[in-house]
Amino acid sequence: MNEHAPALVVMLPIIGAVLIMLIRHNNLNWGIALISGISTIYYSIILYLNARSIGTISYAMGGWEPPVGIEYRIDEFNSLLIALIAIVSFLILVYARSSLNIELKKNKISTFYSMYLLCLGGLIGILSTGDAFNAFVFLEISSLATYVIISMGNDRRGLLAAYQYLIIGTIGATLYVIGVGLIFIITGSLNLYDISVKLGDIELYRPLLASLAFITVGIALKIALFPLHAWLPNAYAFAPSVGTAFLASTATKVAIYLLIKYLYLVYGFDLVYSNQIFIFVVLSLSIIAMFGASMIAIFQSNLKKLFAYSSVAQIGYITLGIGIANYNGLTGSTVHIINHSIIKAAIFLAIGCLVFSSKIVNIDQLAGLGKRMPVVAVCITVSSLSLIGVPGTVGFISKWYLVLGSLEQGLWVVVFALAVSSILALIYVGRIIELIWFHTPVGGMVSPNKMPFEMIAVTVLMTIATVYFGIDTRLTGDLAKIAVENVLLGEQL
Amino acid sequence: MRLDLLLRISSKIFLPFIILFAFYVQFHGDFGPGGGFQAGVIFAAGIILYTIIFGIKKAQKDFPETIFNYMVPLGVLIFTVTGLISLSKGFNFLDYDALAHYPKHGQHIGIIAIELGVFVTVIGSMVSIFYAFVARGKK
Amino acid sequence: MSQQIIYLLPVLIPIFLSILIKITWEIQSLRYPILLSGPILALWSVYKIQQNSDFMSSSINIFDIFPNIGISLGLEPISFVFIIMVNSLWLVATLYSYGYMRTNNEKRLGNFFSFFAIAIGCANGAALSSNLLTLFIFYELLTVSTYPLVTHKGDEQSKQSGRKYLLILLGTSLCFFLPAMGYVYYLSGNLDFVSGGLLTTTLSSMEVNNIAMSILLILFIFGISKAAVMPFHSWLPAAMVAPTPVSALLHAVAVVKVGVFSIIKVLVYIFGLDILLGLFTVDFMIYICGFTIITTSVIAIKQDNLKKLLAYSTISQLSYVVIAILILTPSAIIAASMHLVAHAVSKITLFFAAGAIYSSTGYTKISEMDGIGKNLKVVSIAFTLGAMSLVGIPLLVGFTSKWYIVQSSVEVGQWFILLVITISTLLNIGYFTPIIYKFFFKNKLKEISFKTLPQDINLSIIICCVLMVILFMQPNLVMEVISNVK
Amino acid sequence: MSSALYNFISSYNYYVIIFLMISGLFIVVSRGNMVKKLVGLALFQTSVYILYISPGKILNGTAPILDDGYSIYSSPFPHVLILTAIVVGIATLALGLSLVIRVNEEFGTIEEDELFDNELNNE
Amino acid sequence: MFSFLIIIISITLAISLYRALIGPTLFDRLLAANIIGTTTVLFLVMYGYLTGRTDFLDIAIAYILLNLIGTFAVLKYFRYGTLSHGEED
Amino acid sequence: MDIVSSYLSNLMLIVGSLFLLIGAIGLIRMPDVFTRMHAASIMETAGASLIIIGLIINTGFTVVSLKLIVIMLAIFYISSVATHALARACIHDNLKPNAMNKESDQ
Amino acid sequence: MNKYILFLAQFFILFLFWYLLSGKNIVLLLLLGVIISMLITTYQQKLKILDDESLPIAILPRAIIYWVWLYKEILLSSIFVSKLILKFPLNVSPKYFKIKSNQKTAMGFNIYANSITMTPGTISVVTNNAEKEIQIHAISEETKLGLESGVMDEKIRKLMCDKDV
Amino acid sequence: MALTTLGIIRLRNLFSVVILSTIYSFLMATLLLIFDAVDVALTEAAVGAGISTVLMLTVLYYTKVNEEKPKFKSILPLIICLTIGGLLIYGTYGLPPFGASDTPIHTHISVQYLERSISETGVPNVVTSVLASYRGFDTLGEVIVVFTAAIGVLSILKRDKI
Ligand code: NA
Ligand code: NA
Repeated sequence: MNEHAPALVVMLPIIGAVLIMLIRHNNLNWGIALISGISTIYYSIILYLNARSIGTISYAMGGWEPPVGIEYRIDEFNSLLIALIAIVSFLILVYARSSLNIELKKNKISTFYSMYLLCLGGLIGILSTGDAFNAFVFLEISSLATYVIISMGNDRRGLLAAYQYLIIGTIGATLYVIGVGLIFIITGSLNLYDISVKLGDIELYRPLLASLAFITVGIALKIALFPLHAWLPNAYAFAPSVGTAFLASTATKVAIYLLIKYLYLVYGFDLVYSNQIFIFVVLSLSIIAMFGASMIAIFQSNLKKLFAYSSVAQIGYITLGIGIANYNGLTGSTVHIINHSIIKAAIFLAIGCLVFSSKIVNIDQLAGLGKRMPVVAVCITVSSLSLIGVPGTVGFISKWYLVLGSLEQGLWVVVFALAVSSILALIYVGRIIELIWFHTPVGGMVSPNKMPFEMIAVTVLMTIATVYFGIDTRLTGDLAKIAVENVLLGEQL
Repeated sequence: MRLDLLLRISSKIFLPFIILFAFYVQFHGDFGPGGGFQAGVIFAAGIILYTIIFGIKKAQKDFPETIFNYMVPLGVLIFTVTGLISLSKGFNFLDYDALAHYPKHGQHIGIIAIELGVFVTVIGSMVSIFYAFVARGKK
Repeated sequence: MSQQIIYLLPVLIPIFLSILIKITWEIQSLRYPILLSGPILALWSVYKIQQNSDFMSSSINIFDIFPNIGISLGLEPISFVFIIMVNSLWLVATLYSYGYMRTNNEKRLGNFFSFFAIAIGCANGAALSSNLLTLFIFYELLTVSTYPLVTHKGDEQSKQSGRKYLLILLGTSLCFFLPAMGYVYYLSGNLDFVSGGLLTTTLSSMEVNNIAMSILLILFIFGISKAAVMPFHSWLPAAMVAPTPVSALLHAVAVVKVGVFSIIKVLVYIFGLDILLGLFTVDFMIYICGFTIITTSVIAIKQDNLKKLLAYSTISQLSYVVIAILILTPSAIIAASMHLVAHAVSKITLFFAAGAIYSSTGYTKISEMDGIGKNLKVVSIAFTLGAMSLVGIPLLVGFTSKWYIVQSSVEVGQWFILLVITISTLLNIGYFTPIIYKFFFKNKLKEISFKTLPQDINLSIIICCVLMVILFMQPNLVMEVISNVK
Repeated sequence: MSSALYNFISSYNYYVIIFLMISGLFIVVSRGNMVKKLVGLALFQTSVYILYISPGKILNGTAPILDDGYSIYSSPFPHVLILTAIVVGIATLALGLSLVIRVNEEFGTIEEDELFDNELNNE
Repeated sequence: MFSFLIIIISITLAISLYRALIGPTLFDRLLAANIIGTTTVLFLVMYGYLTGRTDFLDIAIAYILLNLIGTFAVLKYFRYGTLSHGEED
Repeated sequence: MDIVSSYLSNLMLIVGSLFLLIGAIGLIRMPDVFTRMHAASIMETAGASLIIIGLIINTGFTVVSLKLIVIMLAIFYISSVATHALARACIHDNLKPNAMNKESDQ
Repeated sequence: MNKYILFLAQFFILFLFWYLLSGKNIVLLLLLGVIISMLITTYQQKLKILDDESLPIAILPRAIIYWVWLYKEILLSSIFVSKLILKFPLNVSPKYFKIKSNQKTAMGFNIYANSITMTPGTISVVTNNAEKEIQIHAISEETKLGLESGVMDEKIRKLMCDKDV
Repeated sequence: MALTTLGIIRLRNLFSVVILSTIYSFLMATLLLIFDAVDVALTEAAVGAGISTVLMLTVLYYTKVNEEKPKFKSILPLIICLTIGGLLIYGTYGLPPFGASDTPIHTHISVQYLERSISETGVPNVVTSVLASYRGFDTLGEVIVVFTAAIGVLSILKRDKI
């Protein structure tokens, strides 16, 4: 079955979701989800190894040859991300069971798992598809699942957040479709590879640029790039913790990948970056994101919201690398996609532990956490430090590549922007650390629930990962480099 | 009361034709406009009409909700299993050539199968959604 | 044992020790042996490394973080001096702080000592680092690991100070140090410490862009804000809220000295003296440092809080070292290293004394300390010796280093430095004399009961005084080693 | 006659699309009522349908159902895509409306101005 | 001939649409909606004849059925203010 | 015969479309909902049926014409039900037809 | 009415409809048509929504005659209303009145009301089966008189085979 | 249609909005028919006039029927929309005219579908064959979307056990 891994890796989570809804058994759903997760990981790793050894894999859905049928194109870059997402989401799944029992009503748990797997399948579909419209379909699958996940929390404001995201997400998807439509009118094809070949000799420059703009804006809405980020904080704040961890660590990353794919593989480096305005816009928006979102984060009192704004800022880092657009910058972006995924998973899982044990949602409730729940406190501390980019954590690695990239381009402004935004991050993280370790708990403490082993274990594992990959970058950094070299900059180098 | 009666009679007359039309659209998708999705929507519209006219209670008694709830994943399953069968025969996912000896024949079977899957899911979804909307009730 | 492990020992031993402390803290009888075993083992491991290597030729790559740069450790003369100094003083400080913390009933002793150990581990790592990245990483980790020590008391003021501490130290290093490091990598494709200077050796004279280099120098000196050069110095007085042993070890020895040490290493092994000679920013930085020295000394005169005074004094002394490096002659480098050691020993004595006074009387303000010399004889005498050493009175180590600095500045003809040193010496006298006068020649304001100090405090203070004298007698202990720098 | 009709449509082809798109989007962005927003969203999506399908039309072509009598067929490709898009649209609409019902239940209003002022901004 | 008819039908559509837009009461709009439904069906039939494809008739039937459902739903709604009303209620 | 039937069908189509048009005009000109309903009634019954009968004559008797008849009947029926229900709903909604006011004036 | 006849009739009508729609003589499709028509009819009976109201077979033959007459009426009154619409100074004087019907059966009454509505110029607004009373909105005096003459009522009574009272 | 849209913008009464949107759907379907998109027209009619209307009516049963006046002036939204419109006008400039037959859409892949449908799948309705076979995976995605929406709505709205 290994040669069918491209199809399986998308279909396994979805089959899992369908089975969960078909069986609807409260004890089996977690098991089914885990089995789907494990098998997805298995095939994603096989995919990655194949992509490494063979190069780009093209898989024709339905057996119809590519421009006619739908093609799945797996290269070293997206297979890497698929594996990452599969693994992270599996770990979160392991963690999910106890957390959900606390945070969700009993009868919604099956649905949650189902939605989770659907979202996962959708994201993997976006990553692996080589077809513009198929990407839209899977984008919508994952989005719809996301809306449901967000609306599931016990906080009634989750409904508003879900609605808000639904509106914005749909606008984004529609803009994306408009962009694809323009391309479709010009080229008559939807296969991304085919399009990129055909765009080479297109004289219709204006529709091309317009489609670029639409696709970029559409995806940017999904990414929550700074002026378009309004939905994200609420969505993250009011979703169930497991959902937040999953979304924060995967969803935006996939959208960013899609954007990168369009910029580098479809439109091509030359077209995109011959356009100075585009670079300027991307860079300045990224910088504004890094500053603005961090500034807002400093004044947040809701813990999840704070880290949500921090996510917006971190997304700024990733797009910054896209704007820097050289080898190191892109490596920085790619590495940060991976790293931020790990960091945010760790943080939100830790927050999930807090919610589980003592219903902590606000920052001031963190006071004296270091004494009450030392393990979780350490996890939050370490992963927050990683957000700042303290050396020895993954955050530093990304920052390093970004700094190098911008130095190569002579973008000193960007270098300083990076530095200053780190300071802003330092401010909000410092606040949290101080509260955790140096404050005494205020008022009567809720008697904490006993933490189940797997929750703690996964959280700790993620935290260790943030440190481990900050020290040993063979896995993340080198793979990212290879991906960038072989896939994105294939023609340029 | 009188309006109700009029609507009820009309619905009784039209309902079978709506359902029949849905099946027609389903099975003639190969030759004319239509296919699983359209058929499913029309079928669901028929059920919805029934609900509107005869009330949610009677509708849920006559067309039990559970059935539709189970139809939702079932259709997806039909679709997926069709794809997996081709996988198991060594063909690519959703390659219907695998389903029969002659590719063209296989394609035909495959198309019918997945149209059926679409049909089932769409009916299930639309009716489930409508039931959920209507049965929610005001607080 | 494999090479890598040996080189990692000075880092691993303290960290392991910190875990051990955490675990075994409840067992009273084991405390002292464990606490003291740390410094001793660390010194032993440094000795092992010294056995294994000849200076400056061997560095060991532990693992790569980025392609061909990673964590790599090695021992060269300056770091040898530095690491020996840190660990010996750690030993002394352990003695002292155990007594101090007991006397003052500080809570969470276990935490205190384990973070203390981690901080030392980071300092050792920074000392041994043989490329810029490693240095940077340990530098940052040192900041993070000392933060809990600064806020150890846990009251509002500590938190405020902790905030300032983190913000300035991490902020400057991310804002200036990191970009500067990136730029070095961008220029040379490498970050190793090379004798003669990385940039000097890799760039041909054509490629050297003076303006870029000048900016780079400023970035480094401001980025390494642990050296507390003037705009970024305010974290140091703020950090004085910490318990005195912390101030003593970290803010006289480990943290600030890592800063100065990093500057030395960057200037010597990254730039190389040749490149620096042509830069206009060197003069600029000299003026900044001179300004720092004078200003902080003036501020110190006004201080009433003894520890604050010592903190400002520290800032000015650190700038001595930086200014000495910026003379940019080999002899100046030796002088700088010498002063680094001298100031460490002297300042730790002063802090110990200040802490001892606090332990015994509860006084923190100078204005309260009239006439305590009659009761706290050992302490007061030690304070006097330390102060004299800093002022630069012969028979004490401070004289030696100041002498060498003056000598090398005269060699080059840097009259400005000479002027600064003269003025600041006068100012030093200005702020130490009144204190000593108060100690011995004034009458007590009110009668209070003096707590008797535990023996370990007295012992450690005496050891420090002895060290000051020994180093004056035998400056070659340091000079010999450092003169190996090529 | 018929060609006159075609010409009329032909010149306004994209402008109609653009107008619909803008007005749909305008409703979404400017109106506070949640139901109306969803209607606007639907309009916005619908305009995309024409964007795709109108270029697929060939003059004198006929629907892409193969038959003996015809030789020119309009392109079936956009039709397939738009079928999918419609399905996605109705799915989104259903989900959105269900959220609206719940929001109304929980908060007693479906005017965004009130909701967001009261709920999301004041923590 | 057919195209002439189609144009007439289009005009009719436009007029009904006008009524739907300005209709002072809801019921005017409803009436217009209903008319538009019917007219559209006629339009379809005509268009089918114009292009010579009979598939359009199927769609016309579909339109009729859907129009019926829509109208019924709205009417029922007006009658009871809800769609969930049954005999027992 | 052919000519006759084609003329007949054309006539019916034209008359039917005229009815449609007139109904539409009525839809605009009539003063209140009820009177507009009458106009609509013309469109839906006379107009639609004439057009469809015209088409049936045009094609002759085939499956298509049967379909057309079905369509016609459906339109008739639905139009009647809808109009009635609408009128009824109007009355329920306390929307008085103009006729009532006039009677009360007299 | 007999259950089985109803069943067969409904089945036949449905199948006819299917064949009408399909127009293809493919065995498989015809078979499908039979099965589906069967299913629908069966289910209809199960739900008890198959009865005289939904399928008035009995009156079918006479109904055709009635329809032809009704169609003629519709055309005539259409022309009348059209004139009314096109008159230049718009002069409508709508009437709103009640009318009594002589129908015996509920079905006849319904047909009557429907026929009134179907004819342009008159709309049955509110019907009352118990009182056999219909409130009617007429567009003008003439249409009102046309109704009050009671011709239509009579025709429907014939259609329903009501005996004269 | 454009007029309908304007009406929808202007009207405050949500009923009217729903009715107008139904009308809009019918007209849209007709337009699609003119563009030869038979299947799409059928779908749009079924969805727009059937399902959407009914669902919206149900929602209106729960909520208030009249919209309130927007508090803010609609200048910013207008700017956003005009920007996008401008971008579109910019983008559609120079696209092939309506009804042309030599555009990439027709010459590239559609031709293949039209030519191969009968011989490879035996289905005369090319839309069906493309939907079900050539781009069957998209359709699978579409079904999954419907599945997701249904499950989602159920989880959002159902009170008892699912
Ligand atoms: Na189809
Ligand atoms: Na009438």
